[in-house]
Amino acid sequence: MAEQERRDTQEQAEFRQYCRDWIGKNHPGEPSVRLPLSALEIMTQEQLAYLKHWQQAAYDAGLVGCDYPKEVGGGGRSDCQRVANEELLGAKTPYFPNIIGLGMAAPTVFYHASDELKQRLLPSLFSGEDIWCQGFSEPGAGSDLASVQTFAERKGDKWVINGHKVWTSLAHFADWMILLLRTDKSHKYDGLSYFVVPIASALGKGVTVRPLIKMTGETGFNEVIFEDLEVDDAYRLDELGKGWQVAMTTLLHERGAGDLVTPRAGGLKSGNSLSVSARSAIELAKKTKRNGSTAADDPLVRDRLMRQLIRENALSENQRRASVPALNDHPMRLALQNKLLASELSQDTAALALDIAGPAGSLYLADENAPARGQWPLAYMNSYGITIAAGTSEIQRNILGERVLGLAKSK
Amino acid sequence: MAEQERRDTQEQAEFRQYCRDWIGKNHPGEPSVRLPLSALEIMTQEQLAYLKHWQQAAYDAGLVGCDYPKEVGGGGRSDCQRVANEELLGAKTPYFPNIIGLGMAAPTVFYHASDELKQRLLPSLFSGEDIWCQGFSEPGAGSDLASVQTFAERKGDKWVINGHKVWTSLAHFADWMILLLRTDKSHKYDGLSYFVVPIASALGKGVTVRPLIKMTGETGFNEVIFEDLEVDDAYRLDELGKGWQVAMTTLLHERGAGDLVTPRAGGLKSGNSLSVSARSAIELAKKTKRNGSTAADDPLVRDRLMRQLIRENALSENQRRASVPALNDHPMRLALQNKLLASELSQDTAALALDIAGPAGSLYLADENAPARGQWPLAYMNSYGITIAAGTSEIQRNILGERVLGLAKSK
Amino acid sequence: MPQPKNFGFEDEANLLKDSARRFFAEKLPVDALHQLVAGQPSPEMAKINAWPESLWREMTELGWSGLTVPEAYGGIGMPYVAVAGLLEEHGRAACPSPLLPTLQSTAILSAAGDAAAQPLTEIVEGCSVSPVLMDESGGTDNPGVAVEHGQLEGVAHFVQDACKVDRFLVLAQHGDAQEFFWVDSKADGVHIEADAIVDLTRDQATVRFQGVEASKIEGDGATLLKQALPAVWMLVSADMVGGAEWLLQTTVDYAQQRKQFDRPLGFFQAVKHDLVNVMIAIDESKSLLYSAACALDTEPERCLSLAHMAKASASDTAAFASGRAVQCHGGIGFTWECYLHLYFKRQEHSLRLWGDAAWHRARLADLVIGEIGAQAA
Amino acid sequence: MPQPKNFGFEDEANLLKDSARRFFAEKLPVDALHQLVAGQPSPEMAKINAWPESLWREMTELGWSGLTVPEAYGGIGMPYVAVAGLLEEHGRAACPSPLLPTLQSTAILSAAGDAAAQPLTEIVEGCSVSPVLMDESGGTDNPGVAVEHGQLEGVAHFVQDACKVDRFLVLAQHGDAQEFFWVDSKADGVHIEADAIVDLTRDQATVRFQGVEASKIEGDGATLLKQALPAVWMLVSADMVGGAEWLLQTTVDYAQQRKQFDRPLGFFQAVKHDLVNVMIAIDESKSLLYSAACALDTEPERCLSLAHMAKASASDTAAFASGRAVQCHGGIGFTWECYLHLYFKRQEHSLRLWGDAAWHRARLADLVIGEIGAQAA
Repeated sequence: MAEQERRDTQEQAEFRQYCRDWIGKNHPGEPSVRLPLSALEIMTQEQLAYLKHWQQAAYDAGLVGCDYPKEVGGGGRSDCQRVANEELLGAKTPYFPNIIGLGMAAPTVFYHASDELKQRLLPSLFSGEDIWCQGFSEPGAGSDLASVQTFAERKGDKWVINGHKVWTSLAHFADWMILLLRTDKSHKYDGLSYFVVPIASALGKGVTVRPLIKMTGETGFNEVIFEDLEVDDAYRLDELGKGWQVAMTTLLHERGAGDLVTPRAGGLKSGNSLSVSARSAIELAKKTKRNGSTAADDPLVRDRLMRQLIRENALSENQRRASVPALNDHPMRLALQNKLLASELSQDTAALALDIAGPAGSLYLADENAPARGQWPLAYMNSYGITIAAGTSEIQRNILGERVLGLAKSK
Repeated sequence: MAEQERRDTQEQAEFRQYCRDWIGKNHPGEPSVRLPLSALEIMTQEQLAYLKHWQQAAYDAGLVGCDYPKEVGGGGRSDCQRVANEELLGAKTPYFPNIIGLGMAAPTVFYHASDELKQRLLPSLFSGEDIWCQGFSEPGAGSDLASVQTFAERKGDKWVINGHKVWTSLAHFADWMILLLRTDKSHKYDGLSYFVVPIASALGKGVTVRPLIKMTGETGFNEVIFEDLEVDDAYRLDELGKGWQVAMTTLLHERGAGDLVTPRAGGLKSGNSLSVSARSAIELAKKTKRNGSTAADDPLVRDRLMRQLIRENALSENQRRASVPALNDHPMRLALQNKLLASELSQDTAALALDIAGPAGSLYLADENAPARGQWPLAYMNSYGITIAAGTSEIQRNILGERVLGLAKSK
Repeated sequence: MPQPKNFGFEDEANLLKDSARRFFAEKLPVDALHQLVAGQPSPEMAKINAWPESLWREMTELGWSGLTVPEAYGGIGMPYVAVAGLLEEHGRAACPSPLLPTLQSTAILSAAGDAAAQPLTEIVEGCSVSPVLMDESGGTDNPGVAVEHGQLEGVAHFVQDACKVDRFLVLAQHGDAQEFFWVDSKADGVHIEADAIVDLTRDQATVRFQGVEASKIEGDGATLLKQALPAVWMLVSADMVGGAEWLLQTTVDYAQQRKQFDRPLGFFQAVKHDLVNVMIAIDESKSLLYSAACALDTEPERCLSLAHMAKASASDTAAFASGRAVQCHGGIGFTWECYLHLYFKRQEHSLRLWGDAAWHRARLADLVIGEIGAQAA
Repeated sequence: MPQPKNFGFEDEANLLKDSARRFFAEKLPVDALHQLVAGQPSPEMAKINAWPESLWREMTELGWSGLTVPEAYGGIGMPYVAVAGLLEEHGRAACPSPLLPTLQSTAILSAAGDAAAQPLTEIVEGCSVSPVLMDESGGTDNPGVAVEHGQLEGVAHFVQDACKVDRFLVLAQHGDAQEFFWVDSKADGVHIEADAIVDLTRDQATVRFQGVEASKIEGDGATLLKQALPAVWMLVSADMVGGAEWLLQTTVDYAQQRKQFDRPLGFFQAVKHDLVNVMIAIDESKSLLYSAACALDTEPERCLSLAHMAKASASDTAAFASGRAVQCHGGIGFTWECYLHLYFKRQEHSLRLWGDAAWHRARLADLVIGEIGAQAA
C-alpha cells in the first residue's frame, strides 16, 4: 500500500496509521460463514448478520463515513475515506453489506434531504443497522429510466404509491428504499419525484417483495410491488417534480463518478469464492492438462491471458491517472469508463476461463469435479448481470459519447 | 467448374460448351499491359484500349448481355449470363472495363428507358464501345444519397444542370453517365430525377472532370462539376420526381441483389497484381522468416490465417446457398450481405498480411525489397475505399437490419 | 466427385426439415420445454435429467434414429445434408433427446460396415446410443477404457445423454490398438455417474466400466473413428446453428416490440448492428455446415477440412449469438423466467465439446499450411 | 521503490508537455505539415524525405535532444514521465524529426555511463542519433553488422530517420559478444539506402557498412541494449498514443459537424460507439504508458513487464484508431487532401516496429506465466 502513502496529508497519514492499527486488532479473519462474491448476492440471514456486525464495528471505529460531517454521524474528516478504503481493501477484510446505502443512498440523502432527515437516517445507514435498497428500474423502464410509471398520488400530507419495481437487490433484507416515482403523468422528466421509504415496516402492508431468479438459478434480485402504500410527504427529497435531478446524484455516485467517496471494504476470499481475474485464469490454465502439457503452454491461450492481464492493469492505472489532473483532458473521461470496462473485462475473462477449461467448463456448481467448483460458468453468466445492470454497456457508451466526446444525443 | 454443370438446362449446357470452346480459342493470355486490380482503377489509355478490345470480342461472340433481348443488342437467352460468367471467371480471363455500364447502367436503362433509348444505348454499352460512369454521390450526399443537391432546371424540352459529383470512377474515360439529380427542392425523396448524360461530348462544355487522389496516392476516382450543362428531356429515365425509384434499381444491382446477372470476366493476374486472399497471406507467411522458422509456424498467425480462410469459404458458400430457396428463410438475406462481407474480409486479410510482414509491411510500392512489391499496404489502404464506397459498412448493416430483420429504421 | 450446386438438398431433405420443424413446434413448444426442464430453478439443480421420453419414441417411429443407417441394414440411408436440416430443427427446438449421439454413433458404425450390422439394426429399431470416447481433457486420442481379459475396464468422460441412451458405443484401448464395443447401458459393471452441467436440455456423465462383458465390433477403432469424426462434428454443428437462429429470431422479435426512449430497441444501431452481426455469423456457419454435410455425401477428399471449418465457425457463432441475445434483451434476458437461458446453456455446452473453435482451426492449419515445423523439415 | 501515485508527473513535466503542445501547434500546424511532406501526391513518392530541419534546430535549442541525458554529462536528466508527455505531443503533431531515435539512443548510451560520456555530450549539443540494431526480420538479437579487423562490416535494416540523423549508434557482433559503436552518418563506407515506406512523416533506410572506422563504446552491447529496450518501447508508444488522440479528436470534430439524414454523424450509435471504443483504447494505452514511464524512473523491477504492456497496447490502439478514423470520416477520409492519412501511415509504421502487439504479449507471458514448457521442466 505504501504507494498511496507518499502524498498523504498530515491528517491522512495519522488516520492511515490509526486504521492500520485498528484493522490489525479487529480483522475478523477467515469468515465463519460462506460469503457470496458481493453484498448484492447476500442470500441468508446468517450472512447478513455476520456482515452487519463487521460494518457496525468498522463504523464505531470511525472507518465508515469518515468524510461526512459529525452532525450526520460522519467522522468530520477531509478526504480520509479513500485512506480507510485503501487500508481495508489492502488488509482483505469482509465487505460492507449496506452497499446501496453507502454507495447511493447516503450521498443522495446528504445532498438533498432535510437536516432532520439526514440526522435521522445517516447514522444507522453508516453503521449498517439499516440496510438500504434502490427502487429505480421497472419492467417498462430499464435503460430509459425516466419512463418509470410507479405513481404517487397526493393525499393531504401523504402520498399513495402504486407500482412495480424490479432488479431490487437486498429488498428482502432492506429497512429503507430510495424510490424514484412519478407524480405527474403529463411530463416525462419533470413529472418525477424521489422518496426515501421505510420498507421493512411496510412489508405485507402495501409492499410485496418477490424474489427474481437469475439465469444462473440464484436469487438476489427482487421485484417490489406497491399497492396503495401511504408515505409521508416528509420523505420526499426533491422539490416536487424535480426527482430526476435527485436521481442524477444517485447515478453519478453509482457510476463511481460522484465526489463523495463510497466507504469500501473487501478482498477477503471466503474459502470457495472465486476472483474473476487474469491471475485466476492463469492458475486454471496451469492446472488444465492439454495434449501432454498444460493450457498455459498454448500460445493462443497465453495471448488471450495477456490481453486480459493488460486490460486489468490498464483499468487500475486508469483509476490512478484519473487523480492526476495534468494527465486528463476531460474530468469525467476516465471516471465514466470504470463500470463499462470492469464489467466487460470480467465477462471476457470468464469466457476465456471457460475456453481454457474446455468441455469441463460445462460442469456447474453441484459437480464435485468442476474446475473452481463450477464458479467459472457462474461468473460468466453473472457477468451479463453486470453489463446490463446500472446502465447497460450500450447506455454507458452513449453517456461517454455524449458527455465526454460531445456527440449528439442518440435519443 | 464441373460443379455448376450438373443442373444446366439443355440451353445452358450447349451454351456452356460454346463459351468454353470460344474462350479456349480466344483467351488473350498473359496481358501485354500491367492491369490494375479492378476496372475502377484503370489509369492509362493503353490499359483501357486493351480491355475494351477484349470486351468487344466477348460481346461479338455473344458472351456479354446474353440474357437481354435481341432487340436491345442482347443474346435473347434465358439465364445464360451466369453460365458465361462461370466459364469466363473459371478460365481466368481479363475483366471487362465497362463495369459500371454492365453492372448498374444496363439494368437501369433496360427497366426504365424508352425502347428507342434502349436500342440506342445498350449495344454500345455491352460491346464496351461506350464506357459508362455513375454520378450519384456528392460532397454533401454520401451515405444520405437522397440529399443530392445537383440541380436541373427545366428550359423547354431541355434541362440545365449545375452541381458537383464525387467518387466518379472512370469519369475521365466515360462516354455516358447515369446521373441522379434534383428537380424539386421542396421534396427530398420525391424531388429527384434520373438522367443518362452523354458526358464525353460535353467535356469542357459544361462538364469538368477533376481527378480525386486517394490516400494511397493513386488516382481513380474523380470529381465531376456541372456548370449550365444542357441535357435533352429525352435523356430523363424517370417519371418526373420519381428518380429515387429508378436509383433503387441501380443500387439493387450494384449490391448484387438485382435480378439481371451482371456480365463478369476476370481472374487473370497480370504479373504484379496481388490477390487479397488467405492463400496469398499464407504464401507471405511461408516466405517470412521469424526467429529461426517462418511466420507460417507461428500458432497465432496460423489461427488468424484460418479465420480468414474460413470466412472466405463461408462467403463463397453463402453465394452458393443463396440459390437454394429451401435453405433461405428470406430471399435477400444472403444477397445483401455480399458487399459487406467481401469488403471487411479483404480489409482484415490485408491487415493480417501486414502483421505477418512485420516492419517490412511499411515498405511501399517504390521499394525494391517490399514483400509482394508493396501491394499489401496498398491493398490495406484501398480496402477502406471498399468499406466506404457504394454504401458504407454501417449503411449496409442498417439495410440488413431493416430490410431483412425488419427492425425499425435508424433515421 | 464435385459437390452439386444445391448441396444435394433435394425435396426429400426439404420435406424432412419442414416436417421436423412442424413436429417440434407442435410437440415441444418452448414454454412446455421450459416447464419440463426448468420447472424448479436452482443453481444446484443441474443433475436433474428431465426429458420427454415419449417424444423420443415418436421420433424413432418416424425413423429418425435410423436415418443415416445404410439401407443394407434396414435404415433409410438419408444423405447428410438432409440430416443436417433435421438437426438444425432439433437445435432450434433445444430438444432434449439422444438423437445427436445416436446419429454420431451411427456414423462410426456405418464406417464399420457389416461388422456393425447388428448394432445398426438395433438403431433402426429405435435403440438410442451414445459414443464413449473422451478422456478427462475431452480428447479422443487416449480412451480411458481398456480391454482387460476380454472385459472393459476404466473410466470415460463427457458421455453425452448417458442417462437417456440404451447403448454405449465404447472406444477401448486393446494393447497397441483401439477397438469399438457395443454395450448395454444397463449392463453389469457399467456405472453411470451423472455430471452436474449448466445445460438443462441434455445430460452428461462420467461412465465407469468394471469387468464389463461387451461385444466387439471388428475393425481398427482408431481408423473407424477417424473416418467418422467429420460427421460427428458436422452433426453437432447443425444443432448449434439451429439454436443460434432461434436466439436471433427471438431477440429480433423482442427488439421490434420492446420500446425504450419511445422507440423500438431495433431503432438503435447498437442493437441493430449487433443483431445483424449475429445474423452474418449464423449465415456463415450455416453455409459452411451444408457444404461440410454435402462433402460427407459426395466429396470425401474435402470433408475433413470442411468439417473443421463448420465446427470452428459454429462454435464461435454459438457463443456470439448467445451472448448478444442476453445483452440485447437487457434485464429480462438475464432472468430464469425468460427462455433464453435454455439455449444459452445448451450452446455453451456444445461449443466446447468435440473440439472448440481454436482446436479445429489449428487442425485445419495442419491440413492447409502443413504441421508446425514441417517446412523446416 | 514503489511508484508515486501521480506517476511522478510533477509541474516541470506538465510545463514541458504544455509548451511542447503550444510549440508544435504554432510551428507545425497540420496544414503546413501536409504541404511539406505530402505536396506531390503519388503512390511512388515514398522515398521523398522532406522535413523541417530548422524546426529540429529549435527543438535542440530548447534542449529536447538532451532531455534524458544525465546531468553528469551536461544533460537535463528529466524523468521519463516528463519525456513521455513531450513525445505524446510530438506524435500528436506527427512531427518529422529525429527526436524519437535520439532519445532511444540516449537510453542505450545512458546505460553505458561514463563509457558514453563523449556521445552523450554531443547529443546535449544538439546532435541527432539513430540506433542501428535490426536484422531484416526487425529483430535485435542478431545484428547484421559485425566487427572485422576493427572495422564495421555488414548491413542493418529499418534504421529510423537515417537520412536525418548526424550519428548512428551501431550494435555490432564482435566474436561471441556484441558491442555498440558511435558512427558519423557521413563517415566513409557508410551507405544509406533509403527505403520507400508508407509513412510520409519519417524516413527509414537500409544502412550498409563497408570498412567503417568507428569508436567503440565500452561495455557489453547485449547487456546495454537489454537495459535500454523498455525505454525504447515506451518512447515509441508515447508517440503512438499522441497520434491516436489526434485521430480521435479530429474524427470527433467531424462527427459533430458532418450531417447525414439531417443529423450529425455522432447521433448514430455506429459512429458514436466506435469513437467511444477508440477513446477507451487510447485511455488504456495512455495509462499503461505513464505507468511504464514511471517504472523507468522509479521501479526498475517492473519496467520490463510494464513496457511490454505499454507497447502491446499502444500498437493495438494505433491500428484501431487509424482504421476507425478513416471509416467514420467516410469518403473524404479516404482522400489525399484529408490530413488523416499522414497519421494513419505514421501509426501503421510505428505499430509493427520494435515488436508488434502479439510479440510483446508473448514476451510478457514468458515473464508472467513462465516460458513455454518451463512448467514441465
